[in-house]
Amino acid sequence: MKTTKLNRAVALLLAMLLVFGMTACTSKPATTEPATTEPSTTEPATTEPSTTEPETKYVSKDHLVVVGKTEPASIDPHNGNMVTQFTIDFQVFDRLFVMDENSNITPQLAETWEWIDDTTLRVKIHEGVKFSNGDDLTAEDVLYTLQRGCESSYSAATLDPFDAAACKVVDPYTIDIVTKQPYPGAIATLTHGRASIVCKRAIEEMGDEYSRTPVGSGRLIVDKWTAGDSIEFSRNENYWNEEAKPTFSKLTLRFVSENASRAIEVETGAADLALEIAATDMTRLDENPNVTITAVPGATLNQLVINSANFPYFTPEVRRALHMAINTEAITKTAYVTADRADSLLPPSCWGYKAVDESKTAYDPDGAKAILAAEGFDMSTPLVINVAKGNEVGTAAEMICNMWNAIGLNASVEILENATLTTNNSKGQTPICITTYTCACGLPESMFLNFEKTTTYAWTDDMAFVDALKAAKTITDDAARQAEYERLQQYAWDLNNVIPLCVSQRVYATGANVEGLQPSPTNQPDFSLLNVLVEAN
Amino acid sequence: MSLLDIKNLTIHYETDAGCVEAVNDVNLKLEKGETLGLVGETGAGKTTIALGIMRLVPDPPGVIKNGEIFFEGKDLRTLREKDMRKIRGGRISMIFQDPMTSLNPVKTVEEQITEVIRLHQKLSKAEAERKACEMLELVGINAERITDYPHQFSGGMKQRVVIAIALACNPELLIADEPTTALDVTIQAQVIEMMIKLKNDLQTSMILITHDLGVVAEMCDKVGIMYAGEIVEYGTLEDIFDGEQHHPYTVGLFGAIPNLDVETDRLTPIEGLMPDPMNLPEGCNFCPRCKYADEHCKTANPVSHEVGEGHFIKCHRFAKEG
Amino acid sequence: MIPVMLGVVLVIFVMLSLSPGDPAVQMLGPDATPEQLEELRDDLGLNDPFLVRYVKYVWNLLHGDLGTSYTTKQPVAKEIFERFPTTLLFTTLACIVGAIVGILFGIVSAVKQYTWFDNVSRVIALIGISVPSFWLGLMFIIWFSVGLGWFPSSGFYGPKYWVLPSLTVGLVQASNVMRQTRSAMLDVVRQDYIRTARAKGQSEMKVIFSHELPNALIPIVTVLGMQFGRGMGGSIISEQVFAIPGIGMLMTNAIGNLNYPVVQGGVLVIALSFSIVNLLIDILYAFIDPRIKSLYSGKKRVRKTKNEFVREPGKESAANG
Amino acid sequence: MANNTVKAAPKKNSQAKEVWRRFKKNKLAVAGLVIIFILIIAAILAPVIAPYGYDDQDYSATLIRFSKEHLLGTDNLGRDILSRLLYGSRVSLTIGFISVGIGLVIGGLVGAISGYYGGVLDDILMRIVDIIMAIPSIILAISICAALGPGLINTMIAVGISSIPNYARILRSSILSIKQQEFVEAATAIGASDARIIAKHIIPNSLSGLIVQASMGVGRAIISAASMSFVGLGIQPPNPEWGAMLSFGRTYFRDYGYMVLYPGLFIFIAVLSMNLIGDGLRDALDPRLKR
Amino acid sequence: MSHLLEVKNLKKYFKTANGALHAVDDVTFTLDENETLGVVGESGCGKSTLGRTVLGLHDATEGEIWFDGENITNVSKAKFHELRKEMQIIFQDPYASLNPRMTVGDTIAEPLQIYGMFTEGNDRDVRVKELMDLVGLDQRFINSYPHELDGGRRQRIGIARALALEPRFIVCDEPVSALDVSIQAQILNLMQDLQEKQNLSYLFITHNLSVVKHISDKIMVMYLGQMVELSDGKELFVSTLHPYTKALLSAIPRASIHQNRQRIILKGELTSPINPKPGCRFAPRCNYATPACFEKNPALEEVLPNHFVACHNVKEINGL
Repeated sequence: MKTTKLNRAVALLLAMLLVFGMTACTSKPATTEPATTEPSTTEPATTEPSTTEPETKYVSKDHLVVVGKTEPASIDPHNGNMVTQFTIDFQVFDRLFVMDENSNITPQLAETWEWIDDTTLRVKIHEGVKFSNGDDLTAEDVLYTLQRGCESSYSAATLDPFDAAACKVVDPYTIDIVTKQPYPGAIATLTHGRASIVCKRAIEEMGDEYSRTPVGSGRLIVDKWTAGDSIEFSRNENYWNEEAKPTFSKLTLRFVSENASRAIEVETGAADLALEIAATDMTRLDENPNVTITAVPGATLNQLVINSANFPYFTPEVRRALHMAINTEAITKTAYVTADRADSLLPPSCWGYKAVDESKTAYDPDGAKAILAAEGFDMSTPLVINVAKGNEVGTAAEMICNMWNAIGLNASVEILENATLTTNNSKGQTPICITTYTCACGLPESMFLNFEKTTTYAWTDDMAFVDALKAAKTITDDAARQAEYERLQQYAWDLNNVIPLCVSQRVYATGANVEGLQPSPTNQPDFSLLNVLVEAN
Repeated sequence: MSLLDIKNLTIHYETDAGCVEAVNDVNLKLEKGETLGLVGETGAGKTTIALGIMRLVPDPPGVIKNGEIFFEGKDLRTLREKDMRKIRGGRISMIFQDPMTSLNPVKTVEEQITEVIRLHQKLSKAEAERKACEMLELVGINAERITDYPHQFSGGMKQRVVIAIALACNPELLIADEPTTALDVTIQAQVIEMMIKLKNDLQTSMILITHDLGVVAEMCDKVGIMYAGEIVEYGTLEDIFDGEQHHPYTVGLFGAIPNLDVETDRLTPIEGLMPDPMNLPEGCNFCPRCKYADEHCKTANPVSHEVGEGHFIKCHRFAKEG
Repeated sequence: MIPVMLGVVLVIFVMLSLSPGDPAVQMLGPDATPEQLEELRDDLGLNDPFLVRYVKYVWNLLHGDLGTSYTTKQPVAKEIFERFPTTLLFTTLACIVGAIVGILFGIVSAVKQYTWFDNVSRVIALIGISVPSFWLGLMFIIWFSVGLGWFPSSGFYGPKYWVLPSLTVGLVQASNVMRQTRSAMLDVVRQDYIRTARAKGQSEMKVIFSHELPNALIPIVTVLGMQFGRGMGGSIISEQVFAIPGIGMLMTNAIGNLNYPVVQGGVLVIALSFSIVNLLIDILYAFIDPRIKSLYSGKKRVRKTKNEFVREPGKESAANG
Repeated sequence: MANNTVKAAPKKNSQAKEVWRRFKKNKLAVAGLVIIFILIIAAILAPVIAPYGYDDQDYSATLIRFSKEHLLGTDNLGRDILSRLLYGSRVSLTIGFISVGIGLVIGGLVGAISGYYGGVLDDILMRIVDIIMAIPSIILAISICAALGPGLINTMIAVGISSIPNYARILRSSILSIKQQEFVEAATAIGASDARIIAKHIIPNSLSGLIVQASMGVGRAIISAASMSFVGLGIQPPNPEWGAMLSFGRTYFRDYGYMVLYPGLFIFIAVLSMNLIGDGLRDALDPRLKR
Repeated sequence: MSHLLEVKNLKKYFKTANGALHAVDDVTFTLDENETLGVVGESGCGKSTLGRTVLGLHDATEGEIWFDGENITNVSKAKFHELRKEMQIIFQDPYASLNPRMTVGDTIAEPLQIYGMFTEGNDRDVRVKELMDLVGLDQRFINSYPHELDGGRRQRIGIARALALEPRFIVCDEPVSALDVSIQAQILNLMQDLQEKQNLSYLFITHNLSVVKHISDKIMVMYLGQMVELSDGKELFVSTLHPYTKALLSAIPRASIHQNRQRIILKGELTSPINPKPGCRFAPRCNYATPACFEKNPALEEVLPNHFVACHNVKEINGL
C-alpha cells in the first residue's frame, strides 16, 4: 500500500518541522526590546517623553503594585519566624526608632529620650498617634510590646537585653525602658521589627486573629490578605506625621516565588517594584530602559558552618585546612553573583566592622592538603554538606564539595526539606551546613548570637571565646567596645567554626518613573516613600 | 426487464498480505417477486456479493474490479453516493446474520425504526412513530415494547426488529444474509414462516444467503450454489433438488448433510479444504477436491454450460459434445 | 468511598510521621528552648501514640474540623477552601481544553484513518504525551507572554490569566484523550450495527455522530475521569510555574514545613474530589449506556464494573448452526 | 489415512519472532528503539565519550552558549552540559526502567492475585489500589521522599509505588477476560493445577497489555522524576539528572534558554522513543491490527 | 452389571443476583461402553451444564454420578485429578478452546506432561505424532500456531488433546456446530472411527437434531433444564411422544421440496430459568397443556419399552 508509506513520510516531516520550530525560537536569546507594556491591572507606564512633544503633565499613580518572593505566615511581630514578615511590619507598625539605608538611627515615635542611668532609658513619645482601630497609642502599649516581646519564644532572643519586668510607665506618654545590664546597643535594638509597637487592646480581643489582620499605627493599613497570592494595603488617612503619608492611596503586595516570573512582572509593567531580584535576571533588566536596577550591599552573611562541638574530628587545624581549600572569591562570583566577598564575621554595614587579617586562611589547596596530612586526618571520612532548597546555596555547596574533593577529601551534598534541616540543626546533628545570618540593626552582638547558644549553628567548643562575647556586649565605652569587637572578629575568623563566604546584595527593580526607593539592606524599604509619576490624561 | 441483473461481477480485497479474490465473474438475474437462494460454505463470497450490490464493500481494502449491477434498469455502480443512499434502505434493504450485534445498543428500537422511515419517506415524527408500531406488530412484537432497548429483547425478537427495520420502507429487494443461522430451531421456524408471509403480502423479491439447504428448500424459487467466489450451479428449486445433472460440489454438499428422513450410517464428506482465495488453483477451483477431475479440469477454468432451461452448471463434463 | 478516604488519611499519616523532621522546631524557630518545644508538642498532641493521633484526627474530621495550620494558625478548612476553587477552576479548564481538542482530533483521525491527517495527529499526540508539562509551560511563557506579550506570565486573576496555564496542561491531556478516543472509535467502527446504519442509507456524518460516537463515549468518559484526577495532582507543578495560588503550592510548602494538618487536609480534599468525579463518571455511564442503567434500576443494584460483563455460568451461548 | 510425509517440521517460529516481524514493519517504532539503544549506549560509555567529567567546574568558562570545546555550552559553574547530559542519561534511564520494574512486579502481582482469585481478596486489594490512585502521584512521591529522605533509590521507590495502580488494574482486567476463555476451562479439564494454569495459560496471554503499559511507563517515570526535582526533591547534586538540570536551569531560561532547552529536549526524546516503542508493541502484540 | 456411567436425579443450580438459576433439574440416565448418548435441546436448556457437571467441572447441587460403579459426585481435587485419565471433553468453539500462544505439539503434549506419561524427549514426541495421525492432522503442523490453521484442523487438535490420556468417556459439547457442512461431515466420521478403535463412549451434546440422529445410540431431549424424553435413537424419530419433541422435529427445515406437511409453530418464547414455578416448564408454550401441567413436575415414566417421557398427558396425546 504505497499511499500509507507516503502519508507516514509526510507526517514525520511535518512533526519534525514542528519540533524544530519549537526549539529554534527558544535558543535565540529573548528579544531585548522592551515587552509591549500591555495595560494590566495598573495604568500603563509611559515611556520617556521625547523632547519634541508638548510638555506632558505628570501626576502620582494612585495604586502601586509591589512583587515579593515569599509570603509570611503572620504579620504579628512577636508571632512567626519568617524574615519576610519584617518587610510588612515596617509599613504597618511604628517603632520608637528607625534605621535608614545607611544604618543611622532616627526617631519615629520617640519625641525625646535620655539615659537617666546606665540601664534606664526614659523615652517620651509623640502624642496624638492613633492605631488603625482608633485607639490612642500610649506608653502602656509600648510597655505591653516590650513585655509580650520578651515573653514570646520567637522574639525573646532579639529583645533579650531588656528587663521587661523593670520597665514602667512614667506618664501616659513617657516610659522608662530598663536593660538587664548596661547595653549600648539598646536604642539600635529598638529599631528591630520585633520592637514594632502593637495595640494592647486589639491583641487581647483578637488573639491569634491579630497575626492575619494586624492593628498598627503605621503608614499603611492591611485591607485584604488573599492567602498564597497577595496582600492589599491602603493609606492610613489619619497617620500622625503628615509629611510621611504616601502619595498613593492603595498598594498591592503580590507574592511570586519564581524568580524569572517576578522579573517579568516589572519588565511587562505589571509591577512598579520587585523585591529580591535574582542575579540571573539582573543583567537583562539592567539593559531594559524601562527598568532601573538598584543593588546595595546587604546585611546578610552567607557562611559555611563546621560543627566541632559534636564532631571532634574537626580539630582547629583541620578546620583551617578546610577553610584554605575554599576559593571564596570564585564562590562569590559564580554562586551568588550579586554579592561581595566577606572579609569578616560582620557585614560592612554593621557597627564595629573591620576587615580581618586573612593570612592564616589564604586560599592554598596544596597547603591545606599538607596540613590535613600532618593532622593525620582520615581523608575518607564523609563530609556531608547539608543545605536547604535554593539555587544559590545549592550551587555554593556543589562548588565547595568540588573544591574539597579536588584535594582528596570525600565531600558530598544533601538537599533537605527546611523542616528536616532546622530539626537536625537544633539537635546539633548537622556536621557541615551552609546558612545565612542577618545582622539586625547593625549590632555586632546579633551576628555573634549563635556562638553563645550551643544548640544552634556555631557549635564551637571554645568556651573562653563565648564568655568574651558575652562580656563585650556590656562595654559602654564606644572606643573600648570597638577595639574588643575587632579582636573578637579576628579571633572568630581564625577559629574557623564559621567560615564567611560573602555578603549578598539587596537587588531591587523598579519600573519607569518610580522615585523614592529606599534600598534597605535588610529588605525593609519604606513603601510610603515610593512615588510613581504617570501622565495625567 | 428483470428487477436485478448482475453481469461479470468481480470483487477483490487488496490487503498487505496479498489480493483476496472474493468474487470472480458472477452472473445473476432476479425477477420481481422472486426469491433467489445463494448457497455456499464460509468464504465462498456470498456476503461480498450482497455488500457489492449495496455498494457497502469497505473501501480499503475492497475493490469492485469490474461488472455491472442493473437494478430496475439502472447500473448501481454509476450512481452518485447521494442517489445510492436513497436506494439503500428505501429500494434495497439488507438483514445481517447476528441479531445480537446488528442493533445499536444505546438507542431505543423506536429510534432505530423511525430513522429509516424518515430517511426515505416524508413523514412527521408522529406518523413515523405510528408506522414503526405498525411494523412491530407486523413482525409479531407487542407495540408497547417500542421504547425498550435492544438488550431487553431475546435473539429471536431482535431479529424480528431487524426485519421490521428492513421492510419499513417497503423495499423492492430484500437481501437477507443468513437471517436465521444464529437462532434456535423453533425460533428459526417462527421467523422463516413470518418472512414468507411478509414476502408474499408485500410482493418483495429477496436474495437469501445461507449454508442450510433445508432453509433454501423452504423459501426459495431459484438457487445458486457458490464455491470459491464463483457460481458453480444455478437453476430453479426443482433443477437443484430433483434434477439428475449436478455439479460435483452440489452432490458433495447433499452427501455431507445428515438427512432426517434417510438412513445413512456414514456420511460421504467432501475431502480436502476450501482453496486459499489468495492463490486459487489453475483451472477449475473445485478440481483438487473433485472425484471426476481430469487433466483438462486442472488447466482450463470451465464455462457455465446450460444443461436445461435456465439450469447452468460450470463443469467441463457438461460441455455440449461437438 | 468512605473506606478509601480513611485509607488515604492513614497513608499520609504514616508518611508524615516517618519523616525525621520535628514540626515544633519548625514552628518556634531555632532559638526556642527545649521546654517551649516540649510544651508545644504536648498541646499539638504530637507526643501521643500514632493510633491515638489518627483516631483523634478522624474524630475531628467527622465533625468537619480539619485542625489548624501550624504555621499560620488559621483553620485548615478556611485556608484550603480559600485556594481550592482556584485549583478546581484551573484543572477543570485544562480538562475542558483537553476534552475538546482531544475528542475532536480523535474522531477525525479515526474517521479519516490511513490519511495524512491521521498520521500527523497521531505523531503530534505522541509528542504531546512525551513533553513534560512544566517544560511546555516555560516555553509558552517565553513565546506568548514575554515574546509576544499576549498573556501575563503569572497570577490567576482574570480570564486573560487563565489562558496559558490551561493551554499548557490541557494540550498534554488532549494528546492522551485523542489517543483514547481514536482507539475507542476504531473499535466501534468495526461493529455490525454501524453496517446496519449504513445499510439504512444513513449519511456518513450521521453514522459517525449519532451511531459511532454515543457507543464510543464510555472509554472516552473513563479517560476524562482519570485525567481530572491526575490533573488535580499535576496542578502542583504547573501552579509553581505560573504562580497560581492553588492548593498545589500550599501543599508543597506544607510538606516542606511538616505542616501536618494542611498536608492531610489538602490530600483529603484532592482525594475527595477525585472520588466524587469518579462517582459522577459512574452516573454518567448510566446515561450513556442503557445496559448499565438497567443494572441499577429495578433489580437489586448489581455493581458491575465497566469492563467485566461476566457471563453468568451455565447460560448457553447462542448455539449458532 | 493421513499422509505423514516425513517433511521436516518448520523451525519453531516462536511467538516472539512473530511479534518482531510485525514490529519491524512500523518505521516509527523502530526509530524509537534505535534512539533508546543509542541513549543506553551513551549512558554506559558516558565516562569514555563525555568530553569532560560531570562535575569539572571551570569558573572562567561559565554560561557559554556554544563553543568549540563545549558543543552544548556550559552551565553557571562552567560545567560542560553535553557531558552532564550523557552522565545524566545514566541516572534518568535507570530511574525510568527500575521504577517501572518496581511498579510492574508489585502492581502485576496484586493484579494477578485479585484478578484470578476474586472475592474478598479482590475487593481488599482493589480498595488499596484505589487509595494509592486517589492520592496524587506527585504528593505521594514527595511524602515518600520526605519520609525516606532524598536520593536516587528513594526517588525510584517513590515513582515506582505511584505507578502500581496502573499495572494492577490492567493485569486484573486482562486476567478477568482471559479467565472466561474456553481454553482455560479446557486446561482444568485435562487436570492442570491452578499454578500451571496461571503460569502457562493466563499470564502469557495477558502480558501484551502489560508490556505496552510498561514501555509507556518508562517515559512517565522519567517525567515524574524530573517533576520531583522541579519541586526540589529527587536526585542530590552534584550527580546530574535531566530533571534536576531542567529545574535548576529555569531561573536562567530568559537569557540562557539553552540551559532549559537541552535537558528538556533529552527528556522529550527519551520519553518519545519509549512511547513510540510502546505504540509499535501495541500493534505488534494485538493481532486485530488497529493501525 | 454396572453401567460405565450412571447419573441419578442430577441437579445443578447457579446463584445469580436475582435468584437461583435452575440449569439442570433432576436428570437421570445411564451410559455403557462403546455407546453414544445424544443430548439435544435448544439454547438455555442446560445441556452444556449437564456435560460439565458430569465431568466434575461444576459441583453438582443434588443427585449422584456413578462412574464404573464408583460414586464420583463432587469428588476431592486429588480424585478429580485422577479421574481425568478416564473422562475428557471436546469443546465447541475451535478458536476459543485452544491457547493461542501454544503450538499444536505443546497443546497435545500438555496432558502427557501433567501426568508425566511418556518421558520428556522423543518418545513423548512420537506419542504426539501418533495422536496427530489418529485424528488426521498432518505432522508438519506440530510447530505451527492455532491462528495459522482453519476451523476443521483446530477441532482435530482439540480431539487429539482429549484422546492423549486414552479416556474411556468423552463429553462432546457441540463439537461440530461451529464448522462448515463439509468439514462437519469429516469430523463426525472421524469421531465414529475413533469410537470403534478406542472403544469410547460419548455424551454428544448438540442443538442439531439431524446430527444427533446420525451419531447417537440413545437420545435425550431437554427443555429449560428438565428431561422431557429419552429413547433409542431411531425409535425417537419413528414414534415421537413428547409434544416439545414433536414441535422440535417439525420445525427443522428438510432439504427436500416434497414436504408439504403441516408444521407445528410454537407460540411465545423461552421462559426464564431463574426461580422457575413448579410444573412442566414447556406448559406455557404447549398446545396440549392442562391445569395439572402448571402445578406438578411431570415424572419420567417408561411409556414404551426403553422410551421414557415426562408429560402428564402423554397417553392422551398419542392415543395410547
